[in-house]
Amino acid sequence: MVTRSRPISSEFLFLKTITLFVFWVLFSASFEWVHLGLGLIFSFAVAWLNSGHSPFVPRFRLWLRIFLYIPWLFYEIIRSSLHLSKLILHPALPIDPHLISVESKLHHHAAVVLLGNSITLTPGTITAEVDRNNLIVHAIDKVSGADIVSKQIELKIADIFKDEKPDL
Amino acid sequence: MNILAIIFMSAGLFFLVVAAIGVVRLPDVFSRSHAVSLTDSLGAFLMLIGVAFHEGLDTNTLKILVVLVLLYILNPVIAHATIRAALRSGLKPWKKENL
Amino acid sequence: MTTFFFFVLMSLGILIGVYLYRVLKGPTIFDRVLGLNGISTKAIISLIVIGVYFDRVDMFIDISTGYALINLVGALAVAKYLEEKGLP
Amino acid sequence: MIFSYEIILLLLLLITAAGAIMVKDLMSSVLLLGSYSFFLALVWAWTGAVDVAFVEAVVGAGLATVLFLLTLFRTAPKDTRLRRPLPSLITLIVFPLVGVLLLYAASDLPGYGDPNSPASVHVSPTYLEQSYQDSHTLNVVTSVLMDYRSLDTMVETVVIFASGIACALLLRRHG
Repeated sequence: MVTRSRPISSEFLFLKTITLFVFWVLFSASFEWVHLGLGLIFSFAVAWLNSGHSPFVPRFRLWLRIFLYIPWLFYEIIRSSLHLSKLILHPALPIDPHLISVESKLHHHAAVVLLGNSITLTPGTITAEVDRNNLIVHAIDKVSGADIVSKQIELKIADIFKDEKPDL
Repeated sequence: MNILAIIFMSAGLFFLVVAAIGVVRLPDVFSRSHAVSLTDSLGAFLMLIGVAFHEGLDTNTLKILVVLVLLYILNPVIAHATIRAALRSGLKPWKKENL
Repeated sequence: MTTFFFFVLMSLGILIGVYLYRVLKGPTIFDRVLGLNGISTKAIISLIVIGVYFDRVDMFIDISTGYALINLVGALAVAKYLEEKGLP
Repeated sequence: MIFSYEIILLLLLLITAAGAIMVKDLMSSVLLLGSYSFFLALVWAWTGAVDVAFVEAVVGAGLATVLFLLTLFRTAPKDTRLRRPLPSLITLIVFPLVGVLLLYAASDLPGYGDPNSPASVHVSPTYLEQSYQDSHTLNVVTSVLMDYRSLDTMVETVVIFASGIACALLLRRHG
């Protein structure tokens, strides 16, 4: 029998079922009742089996802010991608790899996940290790490292999560 | 539409070529993973956007966008997992002084 | 347009060759893993471009999605394995 | 023009296959086999066999890699190093000879996509025309596999199921 460490949150279960069902419809691309019903049953079963992991359900306001955050992140990605391309194509290869230890002031699991992912997504820096809110970041040169040290991304994320209850 | 597709795909190809050059030139795993996972996924992103422009608006384009989002979510996860494994198994990052 | 797609396919093939050099040579095992990851990204793009080239994207797009998902499972398994076993 | 992409893919296949044999430890060999499956899937996709490409991608590149890794995980670290003896003289003579013979035989095969070849005039048209009326399945490959050859497929599935259970029993965690 399945043993759970956390109780099932019905909201999370609902969200997961809907997401899986959307995927099902997208891949089967058929709208007969049998297929839709089977898809609903299977997505509910899969969601129920896996619903013990995260109780975190983002509210609507948070979704909106995250969607506003993504274009900014994308701009950053392109900017630092060009920087990294310049480094790679430079004949002398002026790189200076080093590890940075960052302690963030975020008090939310999802916020730390978002921070780590954003740091990894921006070329030039990769999150190598996460331990609660300490991150070890590998940066390829001083310019990329300066973005992390100046905590620009962290401030943005702290702004997104300012209304949430801290759980870390 | 086709002009736009060609522009996007050429840009994607440029980033992919840069990533390949980086894989050969850079000195160790940590710096290579910057090239592989990140420049590479930007290249893939631009390329798939080009394909989507060429296809026009229908179900297939939607699926291409799903692949694109999947690539962009999965690539950093894989890069992080690999780098963490490398760091934990005791590999030291390459330093400039070691030249 | 078809010529352009063929050109893209050829360049992707050559790029895969470059990554294969890293997989074959790679001083450490992690280089090989990274090379494999790069190859799989190229393979996903190549599949979609092959689909466009043959004008049958609907058949090829499902494979590439499956590829992307399975690739994640494989890469995470490799990373987990290396994390527990250390350098060979 | 249509063949030049194939040539690149086949070259890559050859290099990977050779590398998987030559490489020093089993872990790298497993990774090389994974990339071999990627290329093979690309070749299948390029020749139009989408279903085979899908199976190759999912089973060859994904599941086989994970299963090999699980096996390596349970074995001792000294077993993963390889020491290969050099191939004997007979191997070096016979294998290229067989390859040349096969290539010679392949020159008699009908051309790729030839509508007059025996394979496409004998029973294939019947299947293609009647599979939808017979089985109401949109995919012809599926209807051939699951309806016309269902007994064959059933026994195949039993074999795969048995081997799957055997793998699960061997690989499960003790305690």
